[in-house]
Amino acid sequence: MNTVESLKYFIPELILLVGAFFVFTIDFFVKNKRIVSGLTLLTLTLSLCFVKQPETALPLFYDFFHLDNFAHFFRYFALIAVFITLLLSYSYTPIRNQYEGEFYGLFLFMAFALILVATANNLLMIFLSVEFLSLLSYLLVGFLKNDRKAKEAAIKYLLFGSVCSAIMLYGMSLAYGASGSLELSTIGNTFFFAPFKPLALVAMLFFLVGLGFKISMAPFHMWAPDVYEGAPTPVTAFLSVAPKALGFAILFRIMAVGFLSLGRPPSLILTALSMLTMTLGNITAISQNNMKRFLAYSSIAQAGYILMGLAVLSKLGKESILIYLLAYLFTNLGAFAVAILVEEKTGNEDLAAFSGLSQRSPVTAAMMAVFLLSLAGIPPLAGFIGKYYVFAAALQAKFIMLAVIAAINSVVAAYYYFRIVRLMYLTPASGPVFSAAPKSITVVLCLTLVVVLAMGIFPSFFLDRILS
Amino acid sequence: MVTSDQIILVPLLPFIAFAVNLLAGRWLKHRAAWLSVAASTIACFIAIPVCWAVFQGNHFANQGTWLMLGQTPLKFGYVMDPLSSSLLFMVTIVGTLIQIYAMGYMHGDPRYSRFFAYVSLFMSAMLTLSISDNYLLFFMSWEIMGLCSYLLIGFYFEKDSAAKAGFKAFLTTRVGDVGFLIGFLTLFSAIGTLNFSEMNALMANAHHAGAPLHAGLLSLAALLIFCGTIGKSAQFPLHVWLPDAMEGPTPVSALIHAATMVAAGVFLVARSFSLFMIVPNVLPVVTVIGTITAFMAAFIALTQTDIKRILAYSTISQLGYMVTALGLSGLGAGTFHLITHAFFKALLFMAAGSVIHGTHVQDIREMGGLFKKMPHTATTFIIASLALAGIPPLSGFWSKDEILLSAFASGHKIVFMILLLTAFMTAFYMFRLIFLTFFGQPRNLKVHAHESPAVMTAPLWALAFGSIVIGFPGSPFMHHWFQKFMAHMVHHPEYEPSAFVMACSVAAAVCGISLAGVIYLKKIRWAQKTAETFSFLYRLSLNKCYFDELYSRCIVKPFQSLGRFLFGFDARIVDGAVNGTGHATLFISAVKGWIDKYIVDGLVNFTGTLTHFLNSIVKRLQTGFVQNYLLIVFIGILVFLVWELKII
Amino acid sequence: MSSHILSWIIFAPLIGAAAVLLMPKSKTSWIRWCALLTTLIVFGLTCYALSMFQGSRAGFQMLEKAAWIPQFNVQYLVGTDGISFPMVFLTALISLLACMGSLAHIRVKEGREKEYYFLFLLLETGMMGTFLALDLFLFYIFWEVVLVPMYFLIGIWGGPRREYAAIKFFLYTLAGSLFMLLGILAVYFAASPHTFSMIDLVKMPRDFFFQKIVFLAFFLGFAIKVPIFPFHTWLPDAHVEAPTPISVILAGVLLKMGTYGFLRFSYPLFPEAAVWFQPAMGVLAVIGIVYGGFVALAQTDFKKMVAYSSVSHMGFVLLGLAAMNANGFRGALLQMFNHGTITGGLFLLVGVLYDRAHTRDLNDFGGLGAKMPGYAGILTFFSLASLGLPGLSGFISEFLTLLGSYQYSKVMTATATIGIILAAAYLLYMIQRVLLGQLNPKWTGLTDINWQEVITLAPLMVFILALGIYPNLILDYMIPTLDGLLKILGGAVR
Amino acid sequence: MIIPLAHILIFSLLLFATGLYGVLVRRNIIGILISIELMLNAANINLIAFSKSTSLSPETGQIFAIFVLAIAATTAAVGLAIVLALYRVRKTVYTDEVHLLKW
Repeated sequence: MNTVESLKYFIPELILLVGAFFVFTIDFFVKNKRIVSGLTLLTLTLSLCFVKQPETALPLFYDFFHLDNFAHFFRYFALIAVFITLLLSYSYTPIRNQYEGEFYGLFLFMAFALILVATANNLLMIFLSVEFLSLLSYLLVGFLKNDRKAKEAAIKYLLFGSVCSAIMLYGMSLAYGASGSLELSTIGNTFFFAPFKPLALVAMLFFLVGLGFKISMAPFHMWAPDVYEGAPTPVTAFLSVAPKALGFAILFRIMAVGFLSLGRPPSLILTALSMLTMTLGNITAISQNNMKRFLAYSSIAQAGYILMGLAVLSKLGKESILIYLLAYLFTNLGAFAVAILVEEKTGNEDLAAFSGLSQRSPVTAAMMAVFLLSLAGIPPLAGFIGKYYVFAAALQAKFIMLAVIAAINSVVAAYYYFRIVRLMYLTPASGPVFSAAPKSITVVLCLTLVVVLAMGIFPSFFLDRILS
Repeated sequence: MVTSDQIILVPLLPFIAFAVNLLAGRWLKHRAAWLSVAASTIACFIAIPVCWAVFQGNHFANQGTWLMLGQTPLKFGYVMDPLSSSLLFMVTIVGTLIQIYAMGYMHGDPRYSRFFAYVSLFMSAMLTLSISDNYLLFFMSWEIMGLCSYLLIGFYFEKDSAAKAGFKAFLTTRVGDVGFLIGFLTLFSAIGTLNFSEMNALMANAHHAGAPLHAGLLSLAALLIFCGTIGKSAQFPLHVWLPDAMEGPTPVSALIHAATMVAAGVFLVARSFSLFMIVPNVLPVVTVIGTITAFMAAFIALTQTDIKRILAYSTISQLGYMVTALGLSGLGAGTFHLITHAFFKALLFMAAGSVIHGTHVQDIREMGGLFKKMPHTATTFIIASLALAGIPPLSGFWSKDEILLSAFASGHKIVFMILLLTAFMTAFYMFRLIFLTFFGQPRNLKVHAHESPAVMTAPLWALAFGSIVIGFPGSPFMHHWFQKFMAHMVHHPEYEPSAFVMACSVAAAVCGISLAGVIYLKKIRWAQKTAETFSFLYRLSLNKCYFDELYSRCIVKPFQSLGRFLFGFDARIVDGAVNGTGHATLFISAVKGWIDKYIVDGLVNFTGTLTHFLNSIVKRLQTGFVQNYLLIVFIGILVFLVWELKII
Repeated sequence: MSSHILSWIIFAPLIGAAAVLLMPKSKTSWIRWCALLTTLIVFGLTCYALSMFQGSRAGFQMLEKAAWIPQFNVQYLVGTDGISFPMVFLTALISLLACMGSLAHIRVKEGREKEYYFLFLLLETGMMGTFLALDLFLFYIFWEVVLVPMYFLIGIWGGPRREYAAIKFFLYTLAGSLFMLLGILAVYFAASPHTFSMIDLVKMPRDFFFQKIVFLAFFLGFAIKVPIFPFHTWLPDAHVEAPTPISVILAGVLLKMGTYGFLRFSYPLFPEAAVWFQPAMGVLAVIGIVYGGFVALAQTDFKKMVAYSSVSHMGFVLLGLAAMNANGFRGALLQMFNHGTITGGLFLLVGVLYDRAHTRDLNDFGGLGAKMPGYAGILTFFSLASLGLPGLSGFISEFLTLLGSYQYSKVMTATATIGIILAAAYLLYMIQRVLLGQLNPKWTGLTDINWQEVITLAPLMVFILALGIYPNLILDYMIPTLDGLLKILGGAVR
Repeated sequence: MIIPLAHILIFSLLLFATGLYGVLVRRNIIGILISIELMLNAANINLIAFSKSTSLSPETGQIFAIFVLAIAATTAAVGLAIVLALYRVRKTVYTDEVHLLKW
C-alpha cells in the first residue's frame, strides 16, 4: 500500500503529530497551562475517536507498518495509557512549572511513538520507533529540573538503554546478514533453513536484550528500579505500563513472525527468562521500602508472568499477553494513582506513608487494596483473569514446570502485596487525614477501579472485544 | 395391664426427670428429688410386671431402624429375656431405694437438684443398657453411665482430689471402652450384625456346625469386648479408678460403684456369652483376670482403714468373683452373684454412708462402739456383711457357693483354692470393719454419732430384707430356679451341687469372722504383731499393692522402685497404660509440640527465610552503578549464548 | 429450575454487604441489625431451600445455569446435592450464630463495625458460593473470595499476633489453591470438549497417570484447608488470634471446604487416583488424629487446645474419606457437620470466658464450676459432644467413620482410636483445670454466661442433641448422593 | 581488491567488543557515550557489508546505516544534554559518583 492510500488509515497518528506540534507552539504563548493540558486531552480524545478497527491486516507504507488486530489493540492501549498518565500528571505538583506544556507535548509524541512500535513490521522501522520511544522516555524521566534523583535516573536510563539498543542493532545486522532482508516475514522464511540457525539464535538473543530492556526482563531489568524511583511518579506509572506493553507487542511480533521457525529453543530460553524475571522481581520486592521502587520490582515480576504467554508462543499465549496487559494497565495505573495521591498528601514516597490509611481515608485504602489484590491475582478481579490466562496458556502447552514456578512466585508476590495491605489496615494511623482527592485523580481511580472489577466479574465482555 | 412396649418408658421416665431437673433445677430445689424418685418408682412398677412375665417364661422384643450401616439397617430395640429381666428387676428396685436414701443423705447440699439430675440420667442409661438388644445401643448407654460416673465422682469438684478421681475414672474406663468399641466393630465385620439375638442364633448355628465362622476374628472380638469389662468392672489391671471413685457422695458409690454400673461389665460378658463360649482361649483369660482381681482386691482390703475404700476393694474383689464365674462358663453363677451382690453391697454402702452421715468421719480407727448409737444402721450393716461373707442362708452364701462350685466342678482346683482363700479374707476384713466400727469403745471422743433419719434407715431395712431373701431363687429350696432360668439364654454346663463345697465355703466364712472377732475384740495387739511379722505383706496390702504410688515414683525416682514390688512387671504395664496415661502423654505431646514448632513449621518458615536470604543477595546486585548493571547484562548474554549453542 | 433460590442464597449476603457499605459509619446499630437481618434471611432462604430439597434423589438439584465466560466455556453453574446441602445449611447456621456472637463479643475497634460486617457478609457469600458452585472455575473464584475477608477479619480484629496469623493463613491457603488452579486448568484442557462443568467432567474418563498428578495438585489445595498433617500449622495460629466469631466460622465452615473439595471434586474426577492414594490418605488421617490429640493435650492455651482438637477431629473426616465405603463416607460427611456445630460452640465458649477473664491460660483458671454454673454446664456439654459421648452427635459420626475405616484397615482404625482416648483426656483435663478444683480468688468477680450468649449457643446444642439421638435426620439427605459417589469410585455399597 | 566478508565481520565484532569494553570500564559518562557510538558503528559496518554480499536489494542495508547514524547523533545529543543537566545538579560526570539510587 503506498503512502497516499495508507494515510487514511493513519489519521489518529497524524492527529497526534499535529496536536503535539500545536501544543509545543501554544505553550510558548499561553501562560495558563490548563489550556495546554486541555488541548492535549482534546488531541488524545480526537485521536481515540478516529481509531478504527481494520477489517483485514493492512500493510501500510509499503508494509513498513502492519496494522492488524494485534496492532489495533495496542493503539487503544497506548492512547488510554497516555490519557490516564496525563490525568495523573495534572495533579502532580512537581511538574507544575513553566515547562509544563512541554511535558504534555512530549506525551503526545510518546503516544505517537507507541503506536509506531505497535505497528512496525520492518527491522528498520522497529529500530527507529523503539529508539524514538527510548529517547522520549529519557527526556521524561529527567524532566524535573534540579532534581538530583531524576537526573541520575535519566543518565542511567540513557546509558543502559543505548547500550541495549546498540546490542539489538548488532543483532539486527546479523539477522539482516543471514536473511538479506529487513522484512520480518522474509527473515522468518529464511531462518526456516538449517544453516542459518546458529546465527539466527544469536540474533534473537540480541533482540531479547534490546527489547528485554524495554519490558524489564531479567537480567536486563537492572535499570528499572533506579529509574522508576528517580522519575516523576506519573512518568514511572507510565513507564511501568506503556513502553513495557509495547515492548511485549513488538517482541511477540518478532518472535512469532521472525523466529517462529526456530522451533523449541526460543521457547526454552524465554521460559528460563520468564522464571528468572518473576523470581528476581518477587524476591527483591519483598524488602523494598520506597513505594515506587516497590512497584518497580512488582512490575518486573509481572513482566515475568507475561513472558509465560510469550514463551509458549501459541494462540492462547498471544491472547494471554493481551489480556494480562490490559488487566495490568488498569491495575497498575490505579495503584500508581493511589501512590501519587498519597505522595501528594504526605510528601513521602515511603511505604510508611500508607500506614493506617484505612482510617485516614477509607475509600482510598479500599481502592488500593483492590488494586493490590488484583496485582496479586486474587479473583474476582482483573489481575486474576490475566493470571488465569497465562497459567492456562502454560498448561495448554504443557509447560508444567513454568506454571509451578509461577504459582510459587504468586505466593511470594501475595506476601509483599499484603505488606501494604497490612500497613493500610492493620497498623495504627499515622500521618494526616486526607481531604478530598484532586478531580483528575478521582476520575482515574474510578475508571481503573470500575475496569478492574468489571474485568474480573464480567471478563467475557472484554475478551469478546480483545480477541475478536 | 402392662404391654411389653411400655418397657420403653422405663428408661424414658428417668430421662425426663433428668431433663427437667437439669433445666428447672434452680426452681425445683428439694422437689427435684421427688421428681427423680417418682420417675424411678414408676419405672419400677412398670418394669416388675414385665420382668415377672419373663420369669414365667415369656420373651419380648421389638425394634426399629435407627441408622443404615451400608445397606444393612441398624435396628435399635429392646429385648426382655432372662438376663435383661433379672438385671432390670435388680436395678429398678435397688436404684429406687438408693434414691430414696439419697434424699436424706444429700439433704441441704447446694447442688441438690443437680445431683438428682445426674442420678436420673444414670438410671436412664443403666435401664437402657439392661434392655438394649444390640451392642451399639449398649455401648451408648454404657458410655453415658461412664459420664454420670465421672460427673458424680467429681460432684464435690471444689475438692481437687474429687476432680482428679473423676478424671482418672473416666479416662481409665475409656481405655477399656475403646477396646470394647473396636471389639464390636470387629464382631460386626465378622458376622455382620450387632444384634444380640441374631448373634446368639449365629453362634448357636456355628456351635452345631462344629467350628466358628471366623475363629481368629471372633477371638479378637471377644478379647476386645472383654477389655470393656476390665475397664468398667474395675478388673485387674484397670481397677485403680474404683477406690478413688469413693470421692463421690456415698449414694453414688452405692448405686454406681457397687450395685449397677460396675456390674454392667459383668453383664456385658454375660450378654456376649454365646460368643465367649464358642471361641477358644478367651474364657481362660477371663478366669485368670477375675481370679487375680478377686484375690488381690481382698488382700488390699485387709488393711485399709477408710470405711468406703474397704467396701470399694470388696466390690472389686466380688466383681472378680463374678468374672471368674463367667470365665468358668458359669453364666448362672456369675449373674446370680451379680444380683445378690447388688443388694448387699448397696446396703453396705448405704449403711456406711449412714455411719459417715452420723459421725462425719470415714476412718474406722476413729469409730468404735457405734452399735448403741446407731442400731438400725449397725444391724443392717451386719446383715449385709454376713451375706457378703457367705453365711447361710443369706443371699451371698448361695451365689458364692455357686461360683465356688463351678470352679470346683470344672476342675480348676487352683482357682477354687484361691477363691476359697479370698472368701476367708472377705469374711475377715468385713468383720474387722464391723468390730472396729460398731463394737468396742469409742476411740475418738470428738465424734458424736447419731442415728440417721427414717428416710435413710427405711431403705436400709428394705435392702436388708432383699439381701436375705434374694438368694432363695438360686438355692436348693427353690430347686435352683435361677440357674435353670438362665440356662434358657445360652447353652452352658451345669454342675451338681456339692456338699463339700458348701462346707468349705461356710468354714472359710466362719473362720474369717472368728479370727476377726478374736483379734479385734480381744487381742488387738495381735493385729500389730502380725503386721510386724509379715511387714512386707502388710505394707503391700496397706499401700494397695503400690499401684498408685508406682506412677509418682516412676517420675520422681524412676529406678528406685524397679525391683521393689511383687507385681513389679505388671505394675509397670499398669503405669504405662493407665495411671500415667495423662502424664506420660503430656511428655510425649510436649515433644510433639516441639516438632510442630520447629520442624513442621520450620520447613515453611525455612521457605520464608530462604526467600529473605535470597532477597538480601539479589538486592545487593542493585549497586546503583550503572556499569555494574551493564556487566550483568553482558554476563547474561554470555550465559545465554553458551546455553543457546548447547541446545542447538 | 424455575426459582433462583440458590443464587439468592449466595448473593443475599452480598446485597446485605452492599447495604452495610452504604450506611453511615456512625450508625453502628443500623449496621449490626442489617448484618444480623441478612444472615437471618440467608438462614431463612436455606430453610426454604431445604423444603424444596429432595433427599432421596442422588444427582444435582436446583441447578441454575448461565453462560459466564463463553470464551473459556465457563458457566455460572450452581446446584446442590446431598453432599453440599448439609454444608450450605451449616454455613447458614454458623454464620447466623457467628453474627449473633459478633454482636455480643466482638469489641469492634472504634468505628470499624462497618468494615467488620461488610467483610463478614462478603465471607458468607464466598462460603456459600464455594459449596454451591458446580463449575470448577466458579468454585475457584468463590474459594479465593473466602480468603481475603478472612485475612482482614483475623488481621484487624484478632489477638496480639494477628498480623502474623493472618498472613500465614492467607499465604498457606493461597499456595494450596494456586496448585489447585493449575489442577483445574489441567482438567479443563484434558477434557474434550473443554469444559469446567462438573456435570460433564464426571462423565469423562481420564488417563491414570494424569489423574495421579492432578489429584496431587487438588490434594495440596484441599489438604491445606482441612488441614491435614503436616500442613496444619497455620491453623492454631489463625484460630488463636482470630476473634471469637471468626474462629467459629473458621472451624465451623472453612475447614469443611477442604474435605468438601475431596468429596465433590477429587473423588469423582479422579476415582482411580483416589483409590491409589487411599493408603496415603488413611495414614495421614491417622497421623492427624493422634498427633492433633497429643498436641492438644500439651496446650495451656484454651483456644489453642480447641484448635488442635480440630486437627484431630478433621482427621476423622479424612479417615472416613480414605475408607471409601458407605459407612466411611457417611461418617465423614456427618462428622463435617458435627465438627462444625461442636467446635463452633467450643470456640464461642472460649470467647465467653475470654471476654470476662481476658486470659485463656488454662492453668490460670480453676473452680469456675461453682462460680459460673450455667457456663460450666454448657461447656461440659460441648466438651462431651466433642469427645464423642454417645447420645450427642460427635459419637455417631466417629462411630460410622471407624466402622467404615475398619472395613478398610484394622490397623489404622485401632490407631485412630487412640485419638478417642486422647480426646477424652484433653477435654476432661481442660474441664478439670477450668471448672473444677478450688476457685482462684482472682476470678471471684466473674459473672455467669448471659442470655444473649446462651441463645447463640442453644441452636448448636439442639443440633448436637438431635443428631446424636437420631442421626437419620440428616443422614437421609446424604445417603443417596454418597452412595452414588461410591459407585463412581467403583465400590459397592456395603 | 575485494575484502572478504569474514574479515569485515571480524573487524566489526572487534569494534563492537571495543565499544562494549569501553562501556563497561570507562568512568566518564562522555567516554561511555563515545563507546556506545563505537558499538552502533560496528553494527553499521555489518549492515553495509551484508548489503553488499548477501542482500537481495543492496540499498536497504545502506539506508539503514544512514538512519543509524542519525539516531546515533540524536542519542549523543540527548545524552550530552542530560549529562549537562546532571553536572549542574551533581557536579560530576563520573558514573561511580552517581549512585544515589540503589537497592
